[in-house]
Amino acid sequence: MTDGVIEGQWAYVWAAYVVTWGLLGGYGLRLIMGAPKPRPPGGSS
Amino acid sequence: MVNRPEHDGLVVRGLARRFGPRWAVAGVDLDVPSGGALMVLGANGSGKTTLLRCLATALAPHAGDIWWRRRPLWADRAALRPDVVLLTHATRLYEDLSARDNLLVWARLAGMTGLDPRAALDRVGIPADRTEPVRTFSAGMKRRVALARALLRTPSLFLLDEPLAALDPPGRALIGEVVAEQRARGVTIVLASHHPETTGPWCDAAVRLERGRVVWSGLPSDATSELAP
Amino acid sequence: MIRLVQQIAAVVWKDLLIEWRGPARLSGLFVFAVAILLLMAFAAGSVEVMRKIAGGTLWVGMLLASTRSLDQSFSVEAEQGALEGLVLWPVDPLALFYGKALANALVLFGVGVALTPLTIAVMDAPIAGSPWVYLGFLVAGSAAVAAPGTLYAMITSQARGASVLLPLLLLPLVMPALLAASRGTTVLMEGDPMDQAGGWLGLLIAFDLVHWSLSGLLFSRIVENP
Amino acid sequence: MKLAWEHYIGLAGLVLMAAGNAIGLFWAPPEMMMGDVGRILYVHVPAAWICMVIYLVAFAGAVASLATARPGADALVESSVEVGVLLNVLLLVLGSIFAKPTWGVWWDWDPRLTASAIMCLTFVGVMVLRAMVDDVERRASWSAVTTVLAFVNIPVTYMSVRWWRSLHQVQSSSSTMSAEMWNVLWLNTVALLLVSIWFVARRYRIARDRADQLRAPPLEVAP
Repeated sequence: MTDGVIEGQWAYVWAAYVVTWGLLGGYGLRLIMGAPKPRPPGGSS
Repeated sequence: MVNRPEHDGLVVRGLARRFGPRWAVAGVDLDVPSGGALMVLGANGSGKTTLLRCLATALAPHAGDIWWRRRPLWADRAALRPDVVLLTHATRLYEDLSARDNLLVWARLAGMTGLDPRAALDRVGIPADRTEPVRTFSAGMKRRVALARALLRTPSLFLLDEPLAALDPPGRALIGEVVAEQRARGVTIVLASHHPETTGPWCDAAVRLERGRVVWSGLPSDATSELAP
Repeated sequence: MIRLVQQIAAVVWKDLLIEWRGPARLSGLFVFAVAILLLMAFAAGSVEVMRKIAGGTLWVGMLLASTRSLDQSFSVEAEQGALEGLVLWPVDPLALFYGKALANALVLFGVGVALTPLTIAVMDAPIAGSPWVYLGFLVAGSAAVAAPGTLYAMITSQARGASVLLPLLLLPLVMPALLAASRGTTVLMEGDPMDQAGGWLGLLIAFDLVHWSLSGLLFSRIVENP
Repeated sequence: MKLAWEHYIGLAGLVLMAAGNAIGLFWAPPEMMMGDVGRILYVHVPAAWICMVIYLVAFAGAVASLATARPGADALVESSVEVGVLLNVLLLVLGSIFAKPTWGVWWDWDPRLTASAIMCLTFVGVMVLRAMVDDVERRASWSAVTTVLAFVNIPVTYMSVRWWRSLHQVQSSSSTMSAEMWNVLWLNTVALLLVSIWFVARRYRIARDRADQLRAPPLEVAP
């Protein structure tokens, strides 16, 4: 399946994995820090 | 869980209600015999309004029990609500409707059809032919309309939260008449007030609230002299 | 049961009376929807595009108008604390919900009926299919917005930022109904060559059934402050 | 110091996810039709599945909250809605990244993609509502109601969008997978599930702490 390969398709694959780890890792770090501000902006309570 | 109520009036035991991090009513015991009238005194924020709203089943208690006629008030609220009427600061009127339309709307919601609002409005001194919306009325007039609406019902427990507020002297006299009339009919009354000298004579017992608790109870006549601010 | 129906009727009558007496409420809604209609017509440019988007425009106008009317429907209750008064009067919470939802649906239906000839004229999109099915779409579509709308308007009228919160909650929820209603009316305007209108109407009615039953239950569960 | 139970699950999830991702990136064979781009599926599909699982947890918590009014159920709603939205956002971003090389566009009106975007908006609405209400009891019952409706609406939304698309052209994204690929997919799904359990559990504890601060302490008996 090498001839149908889209040029630079690994870039998309890497982007997907980096986004996954970035998003999940970022959220995990906030939880570990213990004081996350996960609520969307517009109000505090 | 608690023992049965001792009498068939209003029995309150350990009543508590919180708002967020604060207990507005923090363990109140009350006994109002059937046909009696209780005056509740206390500064702003002492818990009078919350107490009355709990008695009216507007708020669920977070602790404690209330019985009315030996029935648990909150648990049986669907059946008991027609017997309880609360007159609040908020008029609960529809501001875009006239006084007459307001009475018609509320009467119909209570299942009364063919009511003539004229008599009810005459009773509180509002001309029945006024067609402008309640929005244009003064605060005192709105309260009179609210009183007229309360009088459409025949409750057995009548709760009045600062009934004198915004009323002129004839209006205050009217409240006195209404209370006397209701008492003559055997209606039990709980009345929150800032004016013990005026409302005291209408009642036969008084309590004073402070930070959600009863700090004093006695005769209304003693309240006037002892607790005037 | 009879008592429930009587109370529902009383609530509908009350809401419509307030809507009628209120200063320029209905006409305001209508003008609002008309403005959206005109904007979309300008944006469309050509007649072919207008015809294609006529159905969608009608429903976007209805939907945006509904967020205003639903908001008003509970701001009159909130203004002097009437909502609590109704619960204590006592009005059965179910009657309160179905009465208000019915009144809201009627108002919306009225806006839809008034908007129809204008849409046809402005967008040059006559209803080629059955006008009765079209009317069915107006009824079912108004009902689809009114049921969850009444529930959410009750909630947001007592929260901060009510006017932002209501569309934020309601619009994604009624997306399927909007899709079904606007696709259905659009194919009706095209004469329904592939016989799709019935399917879309079915979807809309299914949405109505789910939300009219569920919202009533949920409303009566939360209208009393626990 | 003794660690709370969820940390072991979270650690296991982290290890599994690192391993599963590495296998998906380097060892698994390229997908038959799409080639290496098919490797995105190893993070994309688990995100979709676990997102639905977490929303289901939110729904269960909301029903429990309405039925019992217990603070724990409300904290579960708060935590699982938030984690669900997190996975939902991840899902949408991954879907967009996947769409570009396969379909040539950043966004495609594929029924699943469209429905999950609408789903994300409804649950974000729940989060905003929570932020706007201070009273603990009201916040609990209102967010439970909106969560129930948001969840019930998912299949309705999906059906309507699918129908809408089927009347145009159907975009086929399904392709046959080898058994080897299924194994890698399952490994990554289990890993994400474990990580999400850790998220929800941690977030639940934070929600409980915050709610306790907003709720009055138990009343001492009057002297």
